[in-house]
Amino acid sequence: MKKNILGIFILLVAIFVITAMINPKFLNAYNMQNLIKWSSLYAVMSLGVAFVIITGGIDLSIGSVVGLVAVVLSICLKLEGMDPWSAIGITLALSLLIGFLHGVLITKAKVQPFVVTLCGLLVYRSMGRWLTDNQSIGPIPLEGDAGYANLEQIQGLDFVFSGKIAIGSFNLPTPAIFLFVLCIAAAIFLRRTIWGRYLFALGNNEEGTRYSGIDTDRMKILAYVLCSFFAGIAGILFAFELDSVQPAQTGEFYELYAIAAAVLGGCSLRGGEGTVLGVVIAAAVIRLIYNSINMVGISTHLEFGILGLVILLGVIGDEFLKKTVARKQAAQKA
Amino acid sequence: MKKNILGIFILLVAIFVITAMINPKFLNAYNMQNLIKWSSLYAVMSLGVAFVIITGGIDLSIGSVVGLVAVVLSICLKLEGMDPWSAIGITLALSLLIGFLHGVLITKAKVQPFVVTLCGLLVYRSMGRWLTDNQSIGPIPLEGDAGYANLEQIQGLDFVFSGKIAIGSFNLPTPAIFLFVLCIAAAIFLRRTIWGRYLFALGNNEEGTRYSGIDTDRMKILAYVLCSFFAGIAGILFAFELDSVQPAQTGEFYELYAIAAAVLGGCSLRGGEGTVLGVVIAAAVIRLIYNSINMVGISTHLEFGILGLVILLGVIGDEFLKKTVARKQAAQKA
Amino acid sequence: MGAVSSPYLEVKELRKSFPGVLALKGVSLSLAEGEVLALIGENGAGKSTLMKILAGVQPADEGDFQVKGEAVSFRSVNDAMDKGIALIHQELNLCGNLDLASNVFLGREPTRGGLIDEPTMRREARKYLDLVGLDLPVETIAGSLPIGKQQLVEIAKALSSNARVLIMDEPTSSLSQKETETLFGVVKDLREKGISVIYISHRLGEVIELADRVTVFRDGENAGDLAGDEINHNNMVKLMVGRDLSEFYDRKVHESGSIVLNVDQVCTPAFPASSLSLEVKSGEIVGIAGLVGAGRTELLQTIFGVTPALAGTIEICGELLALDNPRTAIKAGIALAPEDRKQHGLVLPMSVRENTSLPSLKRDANRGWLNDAAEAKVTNTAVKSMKIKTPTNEQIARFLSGGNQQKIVLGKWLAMKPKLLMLDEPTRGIDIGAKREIYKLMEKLAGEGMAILFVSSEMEEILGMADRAYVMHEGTIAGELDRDQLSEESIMHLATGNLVAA
Amino acid sequence: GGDGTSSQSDAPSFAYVTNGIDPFWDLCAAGVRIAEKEFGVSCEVLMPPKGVVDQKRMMEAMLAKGIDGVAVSPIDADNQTPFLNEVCQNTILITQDADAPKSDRLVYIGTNNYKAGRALGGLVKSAIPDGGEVMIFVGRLEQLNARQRRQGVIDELLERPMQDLDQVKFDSVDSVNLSAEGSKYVIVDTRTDNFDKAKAKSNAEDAMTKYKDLKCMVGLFAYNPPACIDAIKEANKLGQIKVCGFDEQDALLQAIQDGHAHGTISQQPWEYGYESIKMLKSIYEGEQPANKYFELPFLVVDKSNIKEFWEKKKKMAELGKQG
Ligand SMILES: Nc1ncnc2c1ncn2[C@@H]1O[C@H](COP(=O)(O)OP(=O)(O)OP(=O)(O)O)[C@@H](O)[C@H]1O
Ligand SMILES: Nc1ncnc2c1ncn2[C@@H]1O[C@H](COP(=O)(O)OP(=O)(O)OP(=O)(O)O)[C@@H](O)[C@H]1O
Ligand SMILES: [Mg+2]
Ligand SMILES: [Mg+2]
Repeated sequence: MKKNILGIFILLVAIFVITAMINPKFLNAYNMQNLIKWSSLYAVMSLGVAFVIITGGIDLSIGSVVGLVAVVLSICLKLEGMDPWSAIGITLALSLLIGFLHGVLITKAKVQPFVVTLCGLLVYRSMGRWLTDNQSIGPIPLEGDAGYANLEQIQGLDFVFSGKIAIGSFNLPTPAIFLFVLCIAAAIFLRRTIWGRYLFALGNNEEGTRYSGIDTDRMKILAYVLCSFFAGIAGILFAFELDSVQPAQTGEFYELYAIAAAVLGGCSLRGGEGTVLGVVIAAAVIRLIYNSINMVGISTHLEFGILGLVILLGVIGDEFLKKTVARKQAAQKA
Repeated sequence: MKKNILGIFILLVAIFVITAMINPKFLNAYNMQNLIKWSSLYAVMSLGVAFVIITGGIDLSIGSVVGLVAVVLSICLKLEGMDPWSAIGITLALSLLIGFLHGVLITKAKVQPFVVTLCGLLVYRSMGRWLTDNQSIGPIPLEGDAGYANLEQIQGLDFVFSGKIAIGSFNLPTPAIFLFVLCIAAAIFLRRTIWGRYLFALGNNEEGTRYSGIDTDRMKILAYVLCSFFAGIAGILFAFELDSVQPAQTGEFYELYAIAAAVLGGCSLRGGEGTVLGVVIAAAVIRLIYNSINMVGISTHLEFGILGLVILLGVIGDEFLKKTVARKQAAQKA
Repeated sequence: MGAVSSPYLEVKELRKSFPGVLALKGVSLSLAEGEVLALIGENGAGKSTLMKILAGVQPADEGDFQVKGEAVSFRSVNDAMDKGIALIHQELNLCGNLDLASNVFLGREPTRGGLIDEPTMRREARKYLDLVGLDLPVETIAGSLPIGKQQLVEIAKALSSNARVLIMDEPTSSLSQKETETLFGVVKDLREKGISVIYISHRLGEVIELADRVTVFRDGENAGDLAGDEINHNNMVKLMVGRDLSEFYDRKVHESGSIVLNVDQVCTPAFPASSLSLEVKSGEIVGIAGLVGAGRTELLQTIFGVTPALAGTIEICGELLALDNPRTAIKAGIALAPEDRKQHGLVLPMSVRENTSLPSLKRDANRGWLNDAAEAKVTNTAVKSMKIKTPTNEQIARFLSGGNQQKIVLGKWLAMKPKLLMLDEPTRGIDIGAKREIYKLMEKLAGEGMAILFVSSEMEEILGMADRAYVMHEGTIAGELDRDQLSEESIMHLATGNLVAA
Repeated sequence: GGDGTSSQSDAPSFAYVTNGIDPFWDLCAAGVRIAEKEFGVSCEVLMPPKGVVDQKRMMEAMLAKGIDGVAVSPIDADNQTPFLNEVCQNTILITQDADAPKSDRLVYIGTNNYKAGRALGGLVKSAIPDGGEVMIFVGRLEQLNARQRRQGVIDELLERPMQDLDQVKFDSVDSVNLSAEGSKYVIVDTRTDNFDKAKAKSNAEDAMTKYKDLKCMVGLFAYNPPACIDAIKEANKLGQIKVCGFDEQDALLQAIQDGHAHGTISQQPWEYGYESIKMLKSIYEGEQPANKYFELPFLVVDKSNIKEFWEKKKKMAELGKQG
């Protein structure tokens, strides 16, 4: 397991050092804050999809869930003038419901995860557009909005979800705190509770796990619920971070980032493998690549390409590293 | 196998009849021609990805391959003034090369298909943008372009790939002929040659197939090559059909349409299952849905949502149909 | 013993059908406390199906099911566990990514404060692993163990559930002699403690040694019961197949010819440090004996090109071959009926026809076009000569019994007319009737001059079939035994690493 | 919804086809709705989600329905010309927002984006009269209007002469640190985000890291200025770095009102919708447009007129909602 993290960690450090050498401004506090912030936002989603990937499933709907959650939150807060905490509650409940629906369709109606969540991708995107008539909308009410009465409270929320906390001269973005808490929770859940154990078990051998008296269907549903829930939290974080939600665009393609980060971070799409730390580091690597491209001044046309190559080489390199280590161990034994 | 096609066929007829009842203009020849044309274009891609899905793999790069092929074709024809048939040859060779690369990475470097082709999705998109500086481009040269000298020949190509052939009062779009030929070829390949048999066998049990002395790696590479090749043909067809290529947009999301059609048409993502006819009908269903939405006058914000729901219900219904038939057969035997 | 007390567990007239198959046509079975009941029957008789019902894995269609006189119907494995019933499955069901302790306690992890109590779990797991004689650390990842050791983990897992009824579905099919003996000790121990055991096996010797009573199934129905002195080889066979099967190993002495296979100083990846050499002549049946994990499968796979050799040479009929994948091996005239029939031998979701013709498709094809006539001929020949019991050639292989599946594997290779046929545990999990047919076939092929190399963990089989045998121990050939040197003692001697041949 | 064909079969039915999905187009739809009522016609508003393909298929569907006229914003005018001509043969075709000058379309209704860009440049000048570093943010530069706007800004800041809309010469997309003698301004870079708002914001953040002396951010697409404002606010540089923008997202209008942004150029999208339908109706009734180009005026919005402008926009947004 530690070999996994080693590979991706080396990659992180390498890109970091190279960028810093090319453009020293990369290292200044403001840029680091931004890097931490964006990494945290994307890492939350990646962490969520890791649960699903560990069970051997996949979730393509994450981006659309992020978009829909951000839309619903904005409608509740801005247009409906709902009590802010209830609004948060409703949006999270929505994300839980979506995850539950995925899980039920996958386990009970026996539709493949790829298909269920692909349809989810289409449907939630459509819902978001339809609910807002495709108007951009933000969570923070302006004068004249029903939610304006709650402005102070909502600004409080805004600080909670997208503020910065000064630690000496360094301003720590609050999403990092969310990520930290979710990380710890996810790590404990996966490594120290029976449910986490069951997720790994069923990802490796579903039948065998079922024969051990474990309700594998329920565990799978749990994984999808957690995934959507994390996407929901990410949706709220994005809404407050961007202060503006474009129903047709917000979150588009994010599922690919999330899955890429999970895979690069050591989750196997065959199921049964994955670590929280690896996924978080991988999410940071992806954001770092974007930041580096801007800092170094490479044409944005090449962004995607560089990202794709790094992921591919990262995965191949990781495989290679693992094999070499295994071969060395075998040689030592023999 | 026939049950599979039955379900999707019923769906096709149902949507067809309902739309025709709501808006009789739906049935007019012009609309039918368009429907056939678009269905053919998308079906070519879906057919391609079916080869890969039958082996138990997946190809997420199709859309980007379509985009890149269209870009390269346009550059060769319009800007480079290349001999038109060589240009076609180069673009097809490019698509073959891409498929070969995927296959090799998957079989030799042992990277999962999802990862390889996800990286492909990013890289080819990026290449297309970079080659054109992200400017729109079309295959047909305008005055002042180097390719203008070949204009007549290129217009001939344009007719071949996106013309219409009058059959009585009906104008049959040429892509339909391409589809027809490819369909027959694919069906014969899958059902009447040993390689087709090998694809199904390895999709069901790769190890077992290898133990029977079949070069499964080579067969897998073949599947990816065919998939990219079909995507390449689709790219040419799209370039001539639209006369315009947006490097950042052309082909975006097409992999999802293609995969959705393959799945709706009875391919199992677990591998080893699939029919040419089912896939083609499913591709037509998806285009039909889009056409119906426009003909009936439903808000375009709902397009995605309706598509998602139909795919989901289609797949569930198909599963249900298959189960019912199996149960009835069992009851008859018992 | 439990003669007077009412049965602990009783089923009557139980029925179960699968799509297209009526697996149980109304079977009955009873089990007393502290009783070891053996359940035997041919492949597909419905033994595993009934056991899965008893363990709550799948529901019955209809019928009575009582535990301690109380009617029950299990909806999940947990329901069965609550009633003290645990099943060791015929197929392995460990999670390859978890360690041994986690596997033993999967679904029943001890917790403290909501979290898994690892120290307690490891301590407890140690106890049960010791019980089945597995002295590996509890932190070992299950997937890295050979099948036999995994089977022991499964048994430890079932024991740890403190069940009142323990069902073992062919537990010894991948165990070595020594491990089997340990298991017998465990079963006898359980009986002492008043725990009931249902024991399913195709090895009648084991049944005779262990069973208090025997229930026989045939085609999803009860074929009869045997108790005490009635339990002997002949009675059981009569009930199972409905007739006598005398002369089990119908051996003749073979004329051996030229050398077909010559393996010289070959190193396999599993044991890179040791090399082995052996040879097989035409018309000869050569056995490879050894304990589980001795590297026999690995050796056959290396000869077949699945896992290429690290060093050494392999010659077929005097021709030096670079065997780096099965294709070259097949071209050279080698065939392998692999140990893992479902994973490596067959494409389960495909038909009998498609499976049988898979290796010969290319040979018979005309520039890549399928040759229907040739394919049909290959299939028909195989079905007829192998006596494959299938409704049609289009039947899906998955729905056939183990014996018939094995016959398909043999049939597809015979169509290739190999010079060397390698069989890895050719009769594992196969009923007595089919077993006998496979032995006959081996005889016939050897008689026709084919070279046959087979691996078996069943002592009887080696003794009964081999003209000559190699015994392997930890990746090396510990010794070679001629026909007249073959005995249970001599084999065990070599297999346990005692290099002094008896 | 534009289910007009069945209910009022004798009234002419038109289609208003956009170049994508964007709130801008819903504001245009408001104008369409007003015109629908005023002129007694029905009109479907179609937003192709994924570029040229969807635009083509939607227009084909409209032709199949027997539509009486189409107003379209072509995505790739030059290359789409053959298809647009095909449409012309079957129905009335006008272009709006973006033109297809080589096609047979009857008229083009649009803003002069180059002029609008120059006006935006003017806003920048008034925002930072002492000159300094300016950076441009935009979704995509493959669109002609985006390039024209960008060029307008650059030309205005570098005191270059006015160019003709048809023959604008463009500076390379990748050019950095554009400056000119006699100008106090440097256009340090242009960054694109492919319509990803998160990317737009992080682009703005990265700009502040990279260019310490940045004085003004110019956002060319609707969501760009709000993204810039957000980033500036969080870097505690409100007021230090000015923002000038395009279009009329609420967040930008709020910022103008609060003094956090300097101003914006509005194309008054509702005018697009309204004028397009008005034009289609008059052509349908046999009138010939006087000129091939109908130039729509744009509006410079800053602190002085923000209140009334925002009121109007709110009204239009309400109207533009799809049934
Ligand atoms: N899930 C299933 N679906 C369809 N048929 C099944 C299924 N499970 C078992 N069968 C069929 O039911 C019959 C009984 O099978 P079962 O596994 O109980 O036999 P068995 O007596 O355990 O044989 P063996 O000795 O080979 O293990 C067989 O014909 C088998 O093919
Ligand atoms: N590909 C491999 N890589 C590493 N070790 C392996 C590999 N295949 C097998 N082994 C190990 O090599 C040893 C020999 O295994 P093998 O399966 O050949 O034994 P066997 O005598 O055939 O036993 P069995 O009766 O279980 O088949 C085992 O310890 C096994 O775990
Ligand atoms: Mg069984
Ligand atoms: Mg073996």
